[in-house]
Amino acid sequence: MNPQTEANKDLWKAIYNTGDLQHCFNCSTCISGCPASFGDPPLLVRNLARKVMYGLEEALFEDDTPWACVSCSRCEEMCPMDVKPFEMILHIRQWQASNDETRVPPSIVEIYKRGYTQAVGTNVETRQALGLDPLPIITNNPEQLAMFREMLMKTPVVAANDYMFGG
Amino acid sequence: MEFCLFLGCNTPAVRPDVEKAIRASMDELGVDLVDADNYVCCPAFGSFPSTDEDSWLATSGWNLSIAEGKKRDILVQCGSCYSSLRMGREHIMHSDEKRQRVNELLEPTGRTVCGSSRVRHVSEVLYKEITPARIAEKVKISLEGLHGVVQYPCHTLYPSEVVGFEDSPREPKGMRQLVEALGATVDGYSRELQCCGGAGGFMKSTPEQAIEFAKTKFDAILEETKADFIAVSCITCLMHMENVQNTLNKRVGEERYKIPVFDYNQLLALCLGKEQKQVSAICNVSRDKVHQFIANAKVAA
Amino acid sequence: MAENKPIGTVLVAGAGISGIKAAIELAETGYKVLLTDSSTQVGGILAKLDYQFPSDHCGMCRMLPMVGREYSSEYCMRKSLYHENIEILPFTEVVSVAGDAGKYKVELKKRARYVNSEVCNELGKCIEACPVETADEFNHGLTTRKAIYKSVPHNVPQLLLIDKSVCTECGECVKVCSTGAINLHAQDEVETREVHAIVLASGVKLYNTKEYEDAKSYAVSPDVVTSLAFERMLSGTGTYRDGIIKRPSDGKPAKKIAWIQCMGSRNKRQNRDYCSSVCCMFALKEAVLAKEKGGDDVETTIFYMDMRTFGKGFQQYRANAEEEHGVRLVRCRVQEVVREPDGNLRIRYFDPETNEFQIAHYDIVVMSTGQIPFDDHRKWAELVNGELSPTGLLATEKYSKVRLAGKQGIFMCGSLMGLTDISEAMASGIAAAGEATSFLNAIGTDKVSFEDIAEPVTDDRQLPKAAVLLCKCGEFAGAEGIDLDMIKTEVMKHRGVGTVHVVNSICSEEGQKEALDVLKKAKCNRLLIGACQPFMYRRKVRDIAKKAGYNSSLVQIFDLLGIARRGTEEASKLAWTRRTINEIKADLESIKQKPALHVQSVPINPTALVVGGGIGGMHSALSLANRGIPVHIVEKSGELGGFAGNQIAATVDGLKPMTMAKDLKLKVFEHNKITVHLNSQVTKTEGTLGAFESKIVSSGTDQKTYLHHGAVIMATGGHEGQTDEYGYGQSDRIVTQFQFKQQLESGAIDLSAVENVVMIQCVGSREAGKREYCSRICCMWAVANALKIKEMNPDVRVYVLYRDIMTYGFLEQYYTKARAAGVIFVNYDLNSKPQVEIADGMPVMRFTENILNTEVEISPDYLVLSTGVDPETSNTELAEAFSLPLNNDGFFSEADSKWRPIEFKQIGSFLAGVSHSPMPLPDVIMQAEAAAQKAYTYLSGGSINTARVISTVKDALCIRCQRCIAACPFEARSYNAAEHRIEVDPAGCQGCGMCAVACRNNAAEVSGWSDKQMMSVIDAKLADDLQPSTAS
Amino acid sequence: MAKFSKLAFNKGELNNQLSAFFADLLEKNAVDALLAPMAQPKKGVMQTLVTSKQNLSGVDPFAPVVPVNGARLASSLTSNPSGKKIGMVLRSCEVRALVELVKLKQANLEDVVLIGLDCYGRYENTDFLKLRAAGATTEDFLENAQAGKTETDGCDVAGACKICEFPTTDNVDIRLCIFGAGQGTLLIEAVTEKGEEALQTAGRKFGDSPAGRAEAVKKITDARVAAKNAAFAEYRNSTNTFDALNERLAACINCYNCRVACPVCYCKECVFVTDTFRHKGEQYIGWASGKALKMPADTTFYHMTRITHIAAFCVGCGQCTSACPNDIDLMPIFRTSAEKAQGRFEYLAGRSLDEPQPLSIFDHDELVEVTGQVK
Repeated sequence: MNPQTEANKDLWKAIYNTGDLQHCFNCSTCISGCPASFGDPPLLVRNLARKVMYGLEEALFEDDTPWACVSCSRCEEMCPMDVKPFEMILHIRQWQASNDETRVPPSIVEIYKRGYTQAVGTNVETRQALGLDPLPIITNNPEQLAMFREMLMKTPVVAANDYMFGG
Repeated sequence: MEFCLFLGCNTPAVRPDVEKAIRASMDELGVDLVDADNYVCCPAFGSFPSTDEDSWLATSGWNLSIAEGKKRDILVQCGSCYSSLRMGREHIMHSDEKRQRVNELLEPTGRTVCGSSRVRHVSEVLYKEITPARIAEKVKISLEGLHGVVQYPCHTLYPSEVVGFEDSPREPKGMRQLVEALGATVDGYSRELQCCGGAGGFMKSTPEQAIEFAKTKFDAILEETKADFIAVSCITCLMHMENVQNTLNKRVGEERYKIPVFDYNQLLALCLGKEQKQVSAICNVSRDKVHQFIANAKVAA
Repeated sequence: MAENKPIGTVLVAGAGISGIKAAIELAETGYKVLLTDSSTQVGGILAKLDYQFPSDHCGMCRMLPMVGREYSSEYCMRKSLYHENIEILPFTEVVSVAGDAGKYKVELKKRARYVNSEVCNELGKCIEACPVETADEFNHGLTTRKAIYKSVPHNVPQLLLIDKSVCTECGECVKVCSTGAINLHAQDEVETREVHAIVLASGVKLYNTKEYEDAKSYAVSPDVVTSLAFERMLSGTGTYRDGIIKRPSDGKPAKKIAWIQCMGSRNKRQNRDYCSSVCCMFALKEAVLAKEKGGDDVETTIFYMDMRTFGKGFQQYRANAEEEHGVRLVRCRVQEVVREPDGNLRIRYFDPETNEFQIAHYDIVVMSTGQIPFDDHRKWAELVNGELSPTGLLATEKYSKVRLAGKQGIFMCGSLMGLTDISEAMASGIAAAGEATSFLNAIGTDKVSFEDIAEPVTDDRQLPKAAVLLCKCGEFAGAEGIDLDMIKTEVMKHRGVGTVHVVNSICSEEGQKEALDVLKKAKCNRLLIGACQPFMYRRKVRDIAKKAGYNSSLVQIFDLLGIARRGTEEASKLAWTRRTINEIKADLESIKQKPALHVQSVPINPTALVVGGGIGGMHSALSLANRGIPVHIVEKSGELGGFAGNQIAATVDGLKPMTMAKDLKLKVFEHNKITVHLNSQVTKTEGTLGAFESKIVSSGTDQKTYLHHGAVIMATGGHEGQTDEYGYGQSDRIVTQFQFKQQLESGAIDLSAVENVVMIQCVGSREAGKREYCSRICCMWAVANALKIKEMNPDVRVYVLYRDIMTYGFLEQYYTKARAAGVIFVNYDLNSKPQVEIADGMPVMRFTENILNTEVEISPDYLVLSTGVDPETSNTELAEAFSLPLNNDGFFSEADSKWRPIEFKQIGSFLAGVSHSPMPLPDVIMQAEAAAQKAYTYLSGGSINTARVISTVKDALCIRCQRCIAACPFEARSYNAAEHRIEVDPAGCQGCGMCAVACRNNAAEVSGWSDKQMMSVIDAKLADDLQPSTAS
Repeated sequence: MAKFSKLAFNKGELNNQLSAFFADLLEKNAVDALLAPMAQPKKGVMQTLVTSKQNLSGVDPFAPVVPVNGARLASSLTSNPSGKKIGMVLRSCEVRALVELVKLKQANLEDVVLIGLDCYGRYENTDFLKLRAAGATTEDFLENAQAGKTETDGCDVAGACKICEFPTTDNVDIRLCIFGAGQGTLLIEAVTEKGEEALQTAGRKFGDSPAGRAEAVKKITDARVAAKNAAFAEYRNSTNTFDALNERLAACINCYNCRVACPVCYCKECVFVTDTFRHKGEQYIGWASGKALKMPADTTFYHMTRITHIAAFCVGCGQCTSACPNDIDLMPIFRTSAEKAQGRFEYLAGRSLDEPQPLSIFDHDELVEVTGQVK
């Protein structure tokens, strides 16, 4: 690897510009107890941070492991340098998604369409059987849903990939 | 005590009996709940938080604004919802810039957000506000004689500054004390604080390893405890810890992993004498033993 | 006014080793010391340690004064300390400090012990009687104690106290106490004392598992212990006396032990962005001991981030621990320790060797806990109303580690400066004492002059006739089961006894008067005094004897309660009495055979020679000269200031060496007590103790000067090391850290045209066959230069290739700062060194990025090499000329690497700064001050008294085999070839008796300990001629 | 680098051949003086110092007698060096004692060419004189000894020699070898460069190494070791308790002969002649109280003191036994205690010039297993 030719030294600014990342001294605390570090390939937060520091765009762009994170945030609790690794992971995902539409999670389309990742409110009978009243969900409130969608339209991910949300 | 109930996606859609349990027992405990009308997904970490900050915070803002409109704190059961809303609120409150941007986006919808409503997890309210002592008083049916283990939702522990409410985030006691308040014996075990592994992409991206990871936890429970049940306080933990057991059994070809998993609110509701058919109706790992125990206790009582 | 100058008095707050050292130094200089400690014991942390590296022995006693031992007790330091001029106040807090420079009023709160140590006879019946069991904090709760207890197992005297937090006030102890020493209703006492100066030596609080949340992820079992607790487990007086290391939880022998470093330290998230400096060596030492104590099958693993072996000899110790002892080091910070059902402790870590996760199980996990300094610093800042630095520590004067900023006459030392190892504690203690004496000197206080009762000349050849005084304080005599009357009659029968007399309470004024009268009348030439706890007032007794005309060496002090305390096979009044009589007779025999010994006084030429005119040398010289000591500075170059003083404009922590040097030069040249010899070198030194003659040769001229001096301070500095590695010399773009710094400052480098800079640390350092030591300052230089680059042009990419970043203590913050500025630190190890080639004049590099596990290629605009610090080449000739020892690395070898870091074994020779080892400027100055103080104590008396008890040579018996010379640990013996005889340096000899052991023919004899004497003693011990009839 | 030079001799010619060889050494200035056992004018064979070949007539190095352990002589010759190069013809026990004295700086080998002997043992002085008077010659002795027979006319070699496991002599420059040399030959071996140089100067030619020597040496050594082990078992019983010791030493009269004869009893002035042992009457009375005190007192104590002094250096030459006027066999006491003491320090007296003597250096960590102290 040749950082002169392969690295974008300002990558960290593009991805996670809070400056927290720079404090990392590669102590490995984040990875030694991470659930997703048991995965294959393992999620190695420490290495992600390192790639960002070097500015290894390509390697990072290809890297799927950020999406394996279980969001338990234990790394954040344990990190002695307050790098906030979980937030870093979210930022890497954002960077990937904003540069690669295939990374855009389908769930956001669901949310856009009906407000939820699940078909909330469709299980009427079950709910009745349990003695539950219908929920005041947005899906049943076209006016509010429209407003919600309009709002999202103004956000980068939706604006940039509007074709996904059409209809 | 009054809250704005935020149920998220999974609970009302997949496990409405948990919703029922919450409503029932909160009512019994004199907590007034109003629904967050027109709420949307929290948003889950895998959705907008993974694409861009605007959509993430706008969505959080949308939900928060509902509670703020009602001048109530938000009550949440789902761990991810709790953590996502807390983090969203954190960003909105601590960065003027972000707060402005969010309100800009909300403005056309006639909403505003300032962070005035706090985000509270149901187990926090039970533990800190209502307290195990009062729960113990209210309980009609005791689980005395049953052994249980507890599963702390990571999202209510880490990072402690943002989401924590335990006196000691590294040595949490809430769940244990809450279950003990129901009369059950809580067995500790070496992997008590190990994440269930259900959230995020771990399970999707590498199921083999995710299941192996969960297996270590269940094996520890089997070896180290006399657990008749597992009490969780997060919808993801609930669903995942049931599913994994079934998968594991298929693997080993015998019914070795069959510890019933309850959301704490379900146990609570049952002990408050609520109708099992309503508050503990759905499960993928049989709860009969525990239900039977409670039924017998009911008769005795 | 000169008459009634007050005696200079100093409060030393904290009786850890640095406090003790400061106290001893001050006391030796002749000032009074109040030595307080908030804990119940003296000795601080070190009281808990049996072993210290590199020797892995205790050696606390080595801090005792080497001359004038008469006045300080020669007890084991871990037992306790006695000195004429030191008033020890354990269990005492400083509650307020009022007044200002030179006249401080300190309020001291003596916390109640509920046991009056004056009266207590330590028999410990109360302890047996006490029904309350509680955890013993001295052994970190690994053992239990009673509510009434002896706080330190090995202290003498054993000061008992009651722990009111657990005491039930059942009164059992009061019932069994025969001396009425216990008062359950005793109150704390507050008293105000006036002192002229204050030395803060309280140490700092240590990180612990109780208070700190983040520790709980590790402290999940009783088998997870702190490094200090583990030290107690290893200790002979500690928890497992059988010497096997066991799991606290179940006593299972521990075969796998892990250490986790940086517990509480290097943690920005917890606002502890500092390194605790000592934990790495502590862990290495404990791992080595664990193997030696537990056997070779014990596995020891240390989980670390950087192994900070920056001190003298540290790196060699690490190498030895790894290679000789097989201690395993794993570079990984672990997230948690999990307790398995079988009690084993599971640790999951990422193994950089295999680049894979590993899970390991251990019997014991040791948390290398660090310091939590801020509370203590805040407390002191409030008490003395001193300023706090931005970091939250007591601010010190620029360049000084010990002088509090803007607080005249208040100093600090030891771990309050940040955790220190023993040698630094010693140096800082001495330095603080030095600053204090300079201050006391300046404000015109007086020194203690001992009531000098002339030593009576006893004719020891006339027939020995002994007077025996037995002390009786009604409380114990009868009750504690020795029959004084029987003793009296029996001892009276013993041959050579003149009189036996029972005195009431010899510890009291009246008692002493009575004793004096008796002795005057007695007309004896030997004296034995029997009392309880006699060592408490040894000197008093000696003075009475002197006044009555008895030579001190012919006075024997006998502990009447010793027998009962030690116990006998048969615990009866008769048995105790007979044993006592028997031992008294033995002691009588010993003094009967003893000659009268007299103290020799050796005159000292009160002039100092300082070799090396660097900042350290100049500081020492001024410190001495300001106290009236004439000083010669010999500097081989034509310019004072040395390397730092002439080359370094500024350091990263804001010091300006060149400016400082300029200022010092001025003072030095102006000072009428200092003579400077430039372009000069010492070629030969001759003469004897206290009167040296050094031959000075000045370059250019062939004229020779002869300097006469009583002491010498080696302050030769060092310089940046050389290298031929990494293409150095083949390209002007490959430079040393120092060259780079200069080019940066001079503007010779146009950073706007620079894209990449690579730095390589440890070039030719910490490597067998090369500089085997860590040069301590290179990491800071690299960090400083890196920060400078980033400051001048943030776009430059800086890569620092390191092995272990040695930013110990609060320097850690600069390391953090550098990373925050975007500097990339890449770890490498010796078996994969970076590769450098030169392509058309520019360096081209390959190195392993071991986190991502890939090869990195890069063509930096500059390759900067940290080539370490080399000792002055002239050290070799100087060592020759002064016959002082050098170590393998070419630095001077101090007398004892821990306890006597700034003096040589050769009395009157001292060392400071880089002549000792590479170190940053503030440490150089601290050592320079300490060396000056040592020299001052030694020179200011004008003469030194040798001890009475020193070894002698009987020429008639001596066969000149010279075995005694090899045996002498103090190099006090030498062979005089001219006269073909062995000689003893009376001031160097410490009377330890090693030579007497080595000598095959009793030619080496310690005065007052002749064989004849010993054999009569043995006779007396063996003979139990007490007729039963008399003993009925 | 061993090089061997043959020296053939006809019956009765051994000593003539040897004196010729020594003459060469002197004449060609390989050495300036020679110390060697020589027959004395009237009777007996004693170490004799000569500086010219004229005085070599009595040369008889293999004579089975050692009136004085030569180490003592070597010490007086070299502790204040003469500046002359001296050749010294010594046996194993003498050289081994000498090695210890050198370490104690009581002797100096710089200007010495050590010539060692193969040794079949020595007779007690009186026995030797008796045998000589009866006409026995050195060559007879060697012949019988080679055949394994040292006992003649009721006289046998000294007890110390029978159990001496060092029949050949090490730490020398030149060795005069008879073991495995075969009838009528003696081998002169150059052991060190110094020795080789001396021999060359003396004009000796070197041939090939002898075939049989190695096993010959082994055979005799093994026999001695076996004898030693057997003897030690018995010795220990008679020395390992105070009573046994007192008994063995009962006849001692404090004449201190053993001390004078002992080559490693190096003290300049013995502590037993200092006032340390000039007791007062009261002390004697004290000791006598309640028991019978044998006089002179301090006899056992004297020997024990000697043990503490020399146990680490004793080479087992047995001169103490030979010296005792009251036929106390002292050698066993010293041999056994020496073996223990030296074994404790993994030391062997006389083995090498380089090993430091026990207790001459102080190491914090020595005897860890005894003191139980942890490094």
